Amino acid sequence: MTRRGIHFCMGVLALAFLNAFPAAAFAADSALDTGDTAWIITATALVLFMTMPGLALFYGGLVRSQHVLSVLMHCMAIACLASVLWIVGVYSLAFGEGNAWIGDLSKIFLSGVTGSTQSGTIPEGVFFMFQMTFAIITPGLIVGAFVERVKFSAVMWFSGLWLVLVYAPVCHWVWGGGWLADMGVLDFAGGLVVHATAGTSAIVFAKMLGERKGFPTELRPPHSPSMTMIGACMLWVGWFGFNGGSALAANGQAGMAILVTHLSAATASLVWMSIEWIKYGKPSLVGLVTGAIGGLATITPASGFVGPIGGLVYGAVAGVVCFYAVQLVRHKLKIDDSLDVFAVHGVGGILGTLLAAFFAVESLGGVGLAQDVTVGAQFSVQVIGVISTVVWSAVASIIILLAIKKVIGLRVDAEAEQTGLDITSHGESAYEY
Amino acid sequence: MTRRGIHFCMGVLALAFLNAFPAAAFAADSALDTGDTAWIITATALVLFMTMPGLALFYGGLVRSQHVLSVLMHCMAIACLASVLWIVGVYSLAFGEGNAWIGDLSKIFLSGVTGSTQSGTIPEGVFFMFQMTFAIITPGLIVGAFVERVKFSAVMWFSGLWLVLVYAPVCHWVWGGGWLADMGVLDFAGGLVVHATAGTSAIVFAKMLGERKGFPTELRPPHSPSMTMIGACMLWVGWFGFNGGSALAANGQAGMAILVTHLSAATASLVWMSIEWIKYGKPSLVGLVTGAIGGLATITPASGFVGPIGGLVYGAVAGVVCFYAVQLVRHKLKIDDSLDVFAVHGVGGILGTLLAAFFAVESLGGVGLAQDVTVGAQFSVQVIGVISTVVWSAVASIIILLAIKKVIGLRVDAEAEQTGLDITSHGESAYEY
Amino acid sequence: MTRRGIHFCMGVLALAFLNAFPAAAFAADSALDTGDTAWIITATALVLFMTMPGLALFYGGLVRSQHVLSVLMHCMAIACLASVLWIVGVYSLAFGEGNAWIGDLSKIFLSGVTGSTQSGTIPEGVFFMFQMTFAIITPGLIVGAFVERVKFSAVMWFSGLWLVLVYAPVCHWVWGGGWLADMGVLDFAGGLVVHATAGTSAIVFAKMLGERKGFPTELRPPHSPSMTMIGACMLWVGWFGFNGGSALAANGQAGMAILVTHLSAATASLVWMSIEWIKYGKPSLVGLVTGAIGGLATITPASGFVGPIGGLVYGAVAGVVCFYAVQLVRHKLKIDDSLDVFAVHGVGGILGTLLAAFFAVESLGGVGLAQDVTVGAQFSVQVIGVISTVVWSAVASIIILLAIKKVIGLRVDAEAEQTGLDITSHGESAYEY
Amino acid sequence: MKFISAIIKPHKLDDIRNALQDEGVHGMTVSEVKGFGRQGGHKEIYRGAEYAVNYVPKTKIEVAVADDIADRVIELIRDKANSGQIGDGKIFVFELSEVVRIRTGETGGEAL
Amino acid sequence: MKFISAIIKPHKLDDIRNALQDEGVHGMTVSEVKGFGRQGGHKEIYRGAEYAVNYVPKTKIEVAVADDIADRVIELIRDKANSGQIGDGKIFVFELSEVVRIRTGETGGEAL
Amino acid sequence: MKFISAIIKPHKLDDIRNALQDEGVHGMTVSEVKGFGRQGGHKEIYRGAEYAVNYVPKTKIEVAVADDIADRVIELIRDKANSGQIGDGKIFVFELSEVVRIRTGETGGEAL
Ligand SMILES: Nc1ncnc2c1ncn2[C@@H]1O[C@H](COP(=O)(O)OP(=O)(O)O)[C@@H](O)[C@H]1O
Ligand SMILES: Nc1ncnc2c1ncn2[C@@H]1O[C@H](COP(=O)(O)OP(=O)(O)O)[C@@H](O)[C@H]1O
Ligand SMILES: Nc1ncnc2c1ncn2[C@@H]1O[C@H](COP(=O)(O)OP(=O)(O)O)[C@@H](O)[C@H]1O
Repeated sequence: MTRRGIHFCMGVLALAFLNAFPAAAFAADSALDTGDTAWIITATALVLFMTMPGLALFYGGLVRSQHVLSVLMHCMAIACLASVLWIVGVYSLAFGEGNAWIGDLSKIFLSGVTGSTQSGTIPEGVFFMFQMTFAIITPGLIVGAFVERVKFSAVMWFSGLWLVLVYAPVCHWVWGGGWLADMGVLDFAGGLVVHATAGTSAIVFAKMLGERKGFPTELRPPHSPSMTMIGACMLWVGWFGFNGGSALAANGQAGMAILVTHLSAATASLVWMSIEWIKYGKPSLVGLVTGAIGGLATITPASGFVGPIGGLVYGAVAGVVCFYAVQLVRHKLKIDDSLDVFAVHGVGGILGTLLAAFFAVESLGGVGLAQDVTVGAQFSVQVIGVISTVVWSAVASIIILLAIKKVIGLRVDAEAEQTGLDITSHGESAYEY
Repeated sequence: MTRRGIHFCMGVLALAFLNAFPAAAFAADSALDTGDTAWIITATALVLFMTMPGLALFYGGLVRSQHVLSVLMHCMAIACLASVLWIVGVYSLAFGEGNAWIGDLSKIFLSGVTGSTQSGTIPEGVFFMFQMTFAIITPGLIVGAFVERVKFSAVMWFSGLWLVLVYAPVCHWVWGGGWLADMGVLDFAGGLVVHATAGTSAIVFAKMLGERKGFPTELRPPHSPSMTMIGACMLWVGWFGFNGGSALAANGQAGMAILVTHLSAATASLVWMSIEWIKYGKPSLVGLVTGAIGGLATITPASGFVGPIGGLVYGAVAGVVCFYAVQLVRHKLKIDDSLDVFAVHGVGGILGTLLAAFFAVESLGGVGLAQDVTVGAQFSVQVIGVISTVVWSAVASIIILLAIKKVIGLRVDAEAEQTGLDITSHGESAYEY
Repeated sequence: MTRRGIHFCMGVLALAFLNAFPAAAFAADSALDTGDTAWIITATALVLFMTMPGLALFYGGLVRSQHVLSVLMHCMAIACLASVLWIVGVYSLAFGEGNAWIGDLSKIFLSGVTGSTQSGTIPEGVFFMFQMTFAIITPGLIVGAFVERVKFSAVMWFSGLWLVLVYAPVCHWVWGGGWLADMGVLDFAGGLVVHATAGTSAIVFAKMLGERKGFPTELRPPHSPSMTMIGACMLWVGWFGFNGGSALAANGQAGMAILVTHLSAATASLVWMSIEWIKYGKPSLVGLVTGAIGGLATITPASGFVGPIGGLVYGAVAGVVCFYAVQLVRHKLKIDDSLDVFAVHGVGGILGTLLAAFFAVESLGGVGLAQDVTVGAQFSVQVIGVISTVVWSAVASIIILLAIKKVIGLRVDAEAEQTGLDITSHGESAYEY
Repeated sequence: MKFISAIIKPHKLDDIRNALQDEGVHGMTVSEVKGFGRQGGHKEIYRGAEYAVNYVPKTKIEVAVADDIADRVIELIRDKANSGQIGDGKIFVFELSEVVRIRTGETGGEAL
Repeated sequence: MKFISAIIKPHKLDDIRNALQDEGVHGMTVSEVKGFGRQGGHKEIYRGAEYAVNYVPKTKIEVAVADDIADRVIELIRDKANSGQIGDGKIFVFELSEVVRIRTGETGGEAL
Repeated sequence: MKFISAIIKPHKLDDIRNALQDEGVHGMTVSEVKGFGRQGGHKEIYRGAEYAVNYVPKTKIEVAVADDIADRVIELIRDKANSGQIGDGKIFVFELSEVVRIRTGETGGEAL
């Protein structure tokens, strides 16, 4: 039985909704359920599709045409690297027994796991793959911070080290039976583990890398909003696997997670669109889909705990807060977090994690908090979760980046930035018409 | 138990094929089936993917390059709006108990539904989501009628009102236990509810909106047939969820529905391609995929009832009929239903609904009609279904459109039409290379 | 019970891993399993998506812009044709009882199959559809050999005849209970049936068709690496259905198949990327995704038999071997197999089939060979499988191509080749901006 | 001979082409250009940030004509392209030293 | 100095470039244009409806040369671009008043 | 009047436009072209095979100016476009016979 299973037993199943769901059960001796297995394999495919090509296209459409291939390359290469590292040891560090802070090395190279090893009602191989897709997309999200000027080798080194030093421990704390799990932090599908870590590291990276030439007044518009829209749709639909799959079963919790996820995305889209319509007179496609991603990131930590009304409220709040967060980072902090990773993912994930303490309560349509836990107590736990995740992510990222800067450098030269990373780093160009 | 369940019990399960399938059963007290749940969640993702980005790309590739983002925007914004309206009340109007004509308000905001509420063997939340994806794509289909010249605000108002005044009632009549369900009309996955309603309203909209400048002789060719092809493939594969998911279970009926759906699409594609090859000497990609969509729309109402041979025949008929329907609307009726929504979806859906009376019989490989129902009797019911759906859709659409025209207007001015809706309505342009 | 079932019972389940998996059982009297059915329907959708639009885009991005639509058209039209032929008779020839060499005609037009006919734990209609998607993609793979110069009518005739004369028999030999199955050849998901057949026929086709003007020194670069990348991602994720679905159940074997598939792809991508980085100083996106496809093709025959370490090794070997195979075909053999079908799919499939004899053994993390079968014996069987498949594919392809060349010709004229097949064969152009 | 190069608004192209054809001018070469001029570009706003698109998409028409009809052609273009609004464009006229029709090798007036 | 601007069929570009290079002309600027001329466009048929594509994709070559080799260059282009079929294109020749090589500031013949 | 056509490196465009504007030149037409010159193209390597991309993407600036400021404008462009490296481009200068502002019908110097 994985530590995640234990975490779930202690932190989640102990909650009042124990009654509400058929024992989706993580007991090592429960039989394999083909329905659950079918769903989690499908969810795995959906989440992988979120990065490859979803996220890649979402980001690729937002940059200038001479950099688009480099963005696709970043996402793909990170996905490959993360996959290999995951089996080599990161999975073991995240989900191996270990202690409150980090897993152990008992599962490196998946040792001891065969086709018949189970994790709950599904094969452990499937659990491994599902979790792997999270470890793939999380460093992928950070790409949005450093596009159009970063060195490819720096991307690879950063992503690898980051997975070991940031992703593995935080994932262990929250989902692997670590100290935050013990405290009962609520993070259903990755508000902390995925969005807060990636968002924080993104803004740190952007700051240390420096801004693109022309930022913020002389930028070129996104070169292909339709590419961005295609990517956004893949992210949206893939998120059903992300949040719905986190139930690790094909049951009512999975269904409700998908429902609130979709409602939050739809509502946030309409809200962002409306703000643009009112402020600028023209609602844009890029705006609408940015709202959607904000809504999706925000509901993520709460998606297994809140009800339909919660989904609508989450979306509305996400739409407004992320919109203004973008302005804040760009115009007040003047940091060139180029594709707004922190403002959308970081802020969304943190916001959603904090709100979960409220919207999980039954009176607001949620599944209820654990017995004897008050909203205030839960909120404190959520705050602790957010602070520890943000601080750890920031500090570790700074250390990694300083090291890389010293050894190989972070940034290409000005001419390469102007000519485009596609030709200069990868020897290709995107539009040979 | 939802009315749709009742409908199925009365209208479908009562049919002779009751014996043919393992009791996939809609009884409220049957246990949750993880396999069925896994499949319907997956089907939901597939059908959502049909609209976002499938349909959007299919349509987007067919317009001129200065309008493509507006088409994507229409599809996305309608999807978001429909999602919110669905939970606010349209689901309740469609599937709430109510009377023969319309549902009630018992399920607004999904009141009373939690993660443990079931509908048949799946969570009601999943049933809600699956049906929602149909309510998303149906108004989305109408977009093809008004591209390149419509006001964005008019699109939003129309879609919202249309969902309440057209989709909700017709859906209730056919699937929500309404009067057509009581008569035993056969519409497995939306020949009436989806394609006939959308097709009819589309041609009405096109007529009232007026034609694009240059129609029909001076039009520009589709700006990106590859974008259209990508969209068509997503629609095709997504249709497995659409028709196969309508079995609401992972069983033989779902499998057979997918099989005939695919065969109809493949055959219609080849037929359309052959007609072009013979008539013009060059078979086109846009033609082939248009044939595919025609074949898919046509088989939809019959997909749970006919056998493999039925699938082939449906495809062949759809290919020929939709091809000539396009010519008819464009050159005889001279209506600028720009992307042929009526000729492909409307005609296909109607045709498929009518043919179902014949191809559902066992001697033609179908599952058989309900006991004691003759082909003639069934055909009469189908005709009644078609007429009532078409008339209702047309009348309600005219009323909605007259109201919108009066209050905010339907159409942008000539210069905006020429410059492109992308810049003028949304402040973006699609190809910033 | 299909012959494939029998094959599995005899050739696979009889292997030592019988114990390792819960009896996923192909007994005709086992009950329908909704979880297995859900997964195989999903896998069917995934594999169809691999061709439409995955493979089409992968190939489409690699050609010049005036030929891209023709490539998409080839893939779509072949998919439609293969679907219709599959039901007309190819399925029956492949999976019908028959003899050791070929099936029979007992299942033409799926006669006798209804919604309630089962194949193992899933409906036979679903098994039929799943296998159909393999029959669709296999001739689709060959498209890469003849792009930019082939006659469309020749493509259609070739594909149709090839399905009957090459695919049906080889599929029967290996999966339909034929002589290779009797010998116990290991080919889990199509190293022989799919990749070796397609790769061999591709290089034969390329040779007989002749090279493109300018080959090999004056070629234009791929016109859209991003299109290629999107296609590659769809292939990659779809391959989960391809290899995972070949377990015909949602179980531990399916899960492990997906795991090793993904690891092989990720590793091969990194290896190919590294070779380019070292050799040319610039790692390219097209290179990375080509490596991925090589890794996927190579693991295919072994995906149900090897363990995690096997997946990593397969990927590493595939990356190196396919890279040099590309050079070999292009620069040594000087054959214009334009998109490297043989070097990537053919070589990969053959390589993976041969290696399976080693990596299936338990000491290397595999599920073990059949009782009393030594590695040497198994390797001999694998070699026989490869040789017979390659020879048969080559000979039959030559005969088909000679016939077509005689009757309608294989190639368009030089001006059409220059102007582009899009306009000259299909009357369309891809980029009407 | 004169070589007339006009920068116009894209949607005027069809009208001008028709008018020239009626006038007996049978050849013309067209390209897409970006114009900077009195008519400023527009602002695009993405995620709340302004992006300045300084240029305006324009179409360049090039047509070589005999001296005698040059004025008439210029007049025609001016007439059809004129909407009275900023950004209507400019017409540039050059002396053309020689022209050759590739197919036939004809030169001068015959080649037009 | 002469400035030669030729409208040709796109697939002739490579031949012409090679020929010019052999002749010692080392610079050339190329752009994609749409040609309207005797060679009409084509019809595309989508879903049974005809769409008139009036123009033909053409390539424009621009090359500045010294007076003495101008005729030779024109001849070369004519020769390589000629397929004897309608739509082969035209060559336009202009007087060039001045030319400056940006890198060095050289002007006139030296700048070519 | 003079008509100045300059082939430059794409990323120099903004600087030049700003400089011209400061100088009081308010109109300019820009297009994307492919340059063949001393600066060779680059090689792209796909799947281990070399593809020769012979051309270099360049930007063409066209600006019509009165005779008196022509030299100043040429100087400015040269100055801003110059990086001292091969491929910096060329400036071509033509006599302009006439210019018409479409909107107003003004001709000659007033139309610039
Ligand atoms: N001096 C010039 N040289 C080259 N092109 C010019 C010049 N002035 C204007 N143009 C072109 O003409 C277009 C229209 O000019 P603009 O100043 O916007 O309008 P108007 O001529 O009506 O005042 C510009 O976008 C530019 O492409
Ligand atoms: N008077 C002209 N001015 C500018 N371009 C022209 C002119 N006449 C022809 N062209 C260009 O030359 C191309 C070829 O001309 P066309 O009449 O089709 O063939 P041909 O010269 O062989 O008769 C046209 O597509 C057009 O781009
Ligand atoms: N004779 C010419 N005619 C037309 N364009 C030219 C000519 N010579 C150079 N060019 C253009 O100028 C660009 C720069 O020229 P190049 O020879 O590369 O650099 P440099 O001028 O610094 O020696 C070329 O890419 C081409 O577009």
